[in-house]
Amino acid sequence: MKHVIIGAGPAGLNAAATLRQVDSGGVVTLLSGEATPPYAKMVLPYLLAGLMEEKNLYLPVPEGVNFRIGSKVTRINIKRQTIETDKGETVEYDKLLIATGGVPERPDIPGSDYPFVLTIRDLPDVQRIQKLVKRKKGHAVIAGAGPVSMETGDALHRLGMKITLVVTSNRLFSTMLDIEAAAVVEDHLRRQGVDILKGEDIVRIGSRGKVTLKSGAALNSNLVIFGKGVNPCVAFLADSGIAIRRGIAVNDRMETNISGIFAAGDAVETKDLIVGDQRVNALWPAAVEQGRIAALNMAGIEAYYEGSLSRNILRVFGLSIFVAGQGRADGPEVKVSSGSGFYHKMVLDRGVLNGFIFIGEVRHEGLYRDILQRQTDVGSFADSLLKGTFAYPRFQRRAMRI
Amino acid sequence: MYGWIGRYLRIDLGSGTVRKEVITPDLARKYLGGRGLGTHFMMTEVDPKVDPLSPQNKLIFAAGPLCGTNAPSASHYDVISKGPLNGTIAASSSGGLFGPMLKYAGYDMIILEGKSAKPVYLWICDDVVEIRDAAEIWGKTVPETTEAIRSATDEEASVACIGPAGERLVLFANVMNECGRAAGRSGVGAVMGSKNLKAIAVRGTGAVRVPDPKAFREAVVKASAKIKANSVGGKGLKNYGTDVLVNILNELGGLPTRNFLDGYFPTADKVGGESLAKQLLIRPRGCYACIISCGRATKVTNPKFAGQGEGPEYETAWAFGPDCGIDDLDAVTKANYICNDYGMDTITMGSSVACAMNLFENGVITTKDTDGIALNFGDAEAMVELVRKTAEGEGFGKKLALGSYRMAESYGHPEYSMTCKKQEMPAYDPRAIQGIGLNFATGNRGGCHVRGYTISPEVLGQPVKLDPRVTEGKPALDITFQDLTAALDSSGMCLFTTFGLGAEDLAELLSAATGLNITTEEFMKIGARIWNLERLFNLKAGLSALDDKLPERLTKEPILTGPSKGLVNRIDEMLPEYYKLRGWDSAGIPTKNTLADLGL
Amino acid sequence: MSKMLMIYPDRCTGCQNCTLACSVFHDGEFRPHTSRIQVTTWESEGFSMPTTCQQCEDAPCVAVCPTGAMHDDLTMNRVAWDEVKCIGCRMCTLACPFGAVVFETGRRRIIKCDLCDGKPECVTFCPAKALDYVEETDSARDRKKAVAVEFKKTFEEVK
Amino acid sequence: MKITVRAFADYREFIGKEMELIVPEEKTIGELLAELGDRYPKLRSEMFTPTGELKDFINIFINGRNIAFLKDMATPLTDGDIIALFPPVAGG
Repeated sequence: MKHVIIGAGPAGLNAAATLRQVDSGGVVTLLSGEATPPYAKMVLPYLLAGLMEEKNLYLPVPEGVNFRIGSKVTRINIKRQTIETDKGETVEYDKLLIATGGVPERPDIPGSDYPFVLTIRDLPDVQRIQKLVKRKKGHAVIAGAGPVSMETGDALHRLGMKITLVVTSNRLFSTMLDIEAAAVVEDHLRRQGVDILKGEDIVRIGSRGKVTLKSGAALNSNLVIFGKGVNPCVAFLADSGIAIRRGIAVNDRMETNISGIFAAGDAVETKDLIVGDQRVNALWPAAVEQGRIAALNMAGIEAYYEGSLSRNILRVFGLSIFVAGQGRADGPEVKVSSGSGFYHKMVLDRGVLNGFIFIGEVRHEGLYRDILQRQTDVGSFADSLLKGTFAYPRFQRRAMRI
Repeated sequence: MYGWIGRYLRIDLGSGTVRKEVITPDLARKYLGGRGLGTHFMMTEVDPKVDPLSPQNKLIFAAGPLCGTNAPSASHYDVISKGPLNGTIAASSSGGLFGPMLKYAGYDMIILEGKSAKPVYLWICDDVVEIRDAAEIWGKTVPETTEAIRSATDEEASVACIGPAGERLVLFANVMNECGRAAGRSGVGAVMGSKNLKAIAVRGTGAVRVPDPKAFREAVVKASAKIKANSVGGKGLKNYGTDVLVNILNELGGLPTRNFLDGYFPTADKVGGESLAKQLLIRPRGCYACIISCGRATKVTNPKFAGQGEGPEYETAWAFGPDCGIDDLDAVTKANYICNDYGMDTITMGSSVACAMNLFENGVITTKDTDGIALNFGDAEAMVELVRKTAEGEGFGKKLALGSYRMAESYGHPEYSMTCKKQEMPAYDPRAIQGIGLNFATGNRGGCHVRGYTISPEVLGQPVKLDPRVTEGKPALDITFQDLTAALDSSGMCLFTTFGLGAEDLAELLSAATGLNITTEEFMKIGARIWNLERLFNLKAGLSALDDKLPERLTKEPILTGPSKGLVNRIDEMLPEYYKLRGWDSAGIPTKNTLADLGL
Repeated sequence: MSKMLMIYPDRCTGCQNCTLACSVFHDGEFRPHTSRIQVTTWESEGFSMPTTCQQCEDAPCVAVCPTGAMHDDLTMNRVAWDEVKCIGCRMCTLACPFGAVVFETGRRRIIKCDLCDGKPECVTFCPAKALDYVEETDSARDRKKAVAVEFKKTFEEVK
Repeated sequence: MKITVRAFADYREFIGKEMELIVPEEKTIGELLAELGDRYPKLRSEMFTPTGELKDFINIFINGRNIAFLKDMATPLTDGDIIALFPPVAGG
């Protein structure tokens, strides 16, 4: 059996490893469009911040996998069951996994192609920023306030840059936080000296770094980062016959509409466990699990993906943010506990968690995630949960309903 | 500082102000912590003549330098105040999580002053100290309070609280922590109640540090091995609890029976540790850092006395059992549960019931006084009912809430009260065991066994066997035990470790924890300093040598039956020598030289 | 043969000597808050439950680690954590349903049982033999499963 | 003569709670314990060292008196004596 995997991110790597475990007779080919050994994109802001060394960045390719770097796939021929790369290679497959991930959005505005205007997409981006920062610290303007841009902002702040955040919505982390939670974060950031401009957008960037905003206001910058979301990397699939909605559409076995072709990771849309709709939950742990499920099915072992839980855990400017599910919602039932530097909110429906937001220190995050994912009735101990330190033995006892 | 945190909280409940103050290294070394340090602050800040239940009295919670480390069974803290039961300096020790938690939160001690206008509780979480409204939990039992506060603060918090008994100023109310651990004697819970303070909840995420963790580990391993090699660390206490003592005291003829009318109880075995282990024990429990596990998780299924909880330990089993002429273990355990839930001292409670039974049988009181209940020795149901009435503040229970001395005195017969300095003596008959009698009489908080546990050599043969019937040498023995215990209480260790450890071992542990070179001599001198300081407090409070005595029953009425039949206590043979060895004059007042030598 | 940490909650007296020994061994100070083993106590039932990392096979914390800092250490039958490779992203804490992997924000590190490199201090200092470090046999694994049953029984018997 | 032997704590597991023995006159407590040890080897090993010395912290009472204050193992028994055997116990 010839297994081909496009993309050496978490989904692709984990699929390759799984295939080596369960189909030792098969041939596994892993193609990466990048020029380096595999690494985890999510660590790039940490690399930038100096919290890890580049030599520790790279991930091992599973033993026995045929790994090709710098092989960007340009086309899939589903009739012949082959793929073609930009190097002119043609690779045959019996089973194919598309795990090409996402690409950050870069708006098409005047000046967005200057060398000091960047997105955080891959290692070269970070290396470019590192060079810029080395020469001059100065001022970084960051457009968008999602997790990656905030972590990048944190990293640049650690490196000594002045940070201004420009967000189009009325709050930071608009996809994760409600107004109250965002206010706690904003308050914290302001006290760290971060400027936050809400309801704003960058409309033009000058060659010497002048950033003009929608309101007409202007800022001088040494570095501009766009972090306005990530789009599935699926352009090369046009005309392939593979169905794409927001992302690649897959069934619960991670198979696309074309038999034998699977997809996993940030490029696919899957069922959201809480809302129930199909969406792209571009999350590292989800990609890992999807890659595994896809690989099992590629090897002929039936496995099903229940869906993904939107969740995020990050620490920006020294503040921990932990969200999952529909934490932004204001009903049906909401429990909030807040105070100086912390904000705990849980959204419940008839005793079952729909989501939560925890800002500040929490413990046992995995237990919280698990309780939400399993849709356990927490009605009798919701107040204890709200403290953010509920421990497994106490949960185990409560879950017995005794 | 190592061992110590070096910081304490001073909280004025009247104004609601919280201050964080520093403990100087000199003061820490002089009094260690716990009982010693607390007594120092009582002596310097409080008029010993103060009404114990007035806002001018202070209430101090203090842990020792070993508290929070893994020195074996080092979890004790003391509650120090002027005790309302008898007006002496009170220092009640308790194990469990509270002391260590206080230190992890960053404090060696809390000094509580004044009186809150309304019921409150304290929530201490590291640097955050809040005085919170307790209107919702006022009136709740100890387990209810503990759960409610944990639910409002942190599931892992340690809660030291009073039950309804403390709120009602029962003069022997406890401070309870972790539901089943008690700072039990002298009524420190009533002082807490008088301040409108329902509870102190603590959660700490900080650390207790020692100078050399590897060296400290060695000292701990060595001390633990000594304890384990000794009787206390063997199977006895873990399997049977302290209640294992019922039979040994009874076989000796030193088990006070029916309010000390006798010293032998033929059916004692029914309430002994062996029966407890067989009938009610679920599993042994240990305080924080404990390697002994004398705690008892028990359950009574007998519907008449059903319940589940902690205990009974030996003195409790004795007080509700033989002292009341009762051999029903279920009833004894039930009475213990009520005391735990409402926060009352089991020794004083049981002894007060015994005293009431004695008064009733001798016709001093009648059913008119007792709400219609016939109080005969041996009546288990009546005993449990009186405990309940005291806990609930009902009828005759209000009399019992004063303790046996004031109750008996109110009927014109204080001599029925088996107390020293108005505090009830525990479960060892001084007629059969001479040394413990001297200890009861000279105890700085009145009748008490944990101020100098001479039972160890006199009955248990540890570290050496000493004849309990002999008075010779006992004054010196008492002084050694009293001083050792004072220093031990102040260091944060459990008294039971002394079955395996001597002063030299304790001094070694203290030195390893603090980085100071505390010699055995210094350790014992600290104990003597604390003992004399307590004595000074009591003298200034108005007590005198006249209070260093035993009830007449023990010196004049011999034990009636059993192996010690015919014996009385001969305290007169011991007391003058005790004063002399203490460096006190014949009026029991420490001489100038003595005080100067101790740095007082 | 490799060894495993066994927990017998029924023997546990709730004394927390394990948490003390753990914290001082790893951090050089008595800070039970950062102990790798935690003990939960229910006083009214007189029951205590030590919990720590189960050293899972196919551990979710290992699967999600983006740097390989959390990894299988087959020589010691444990899930090991490499401080040098860790970036503090907390994917592992979010993956563990037992909450046995804790991120300490102050020191940016993961707190997780490492079996003290083969000589667990918690076992050494447990006075009740509620913790044991034993050869991993089928019967040992079965006993480990029986713990959950025991736990359930304890609370069902109450009231 | 009739001698009653009572056992406490762990010792009950070895010899039961109480037994009555009929023994010849002129017997010491040491001799009696040696005979008991023959019958109950577990009791012997708990009470005595291999060389026959009484282990530390064990208390033997005859009619409420610790034999340490009588004539130790040489203490003679008399008719009706009650012997109580306590393993090392402590507490309070």
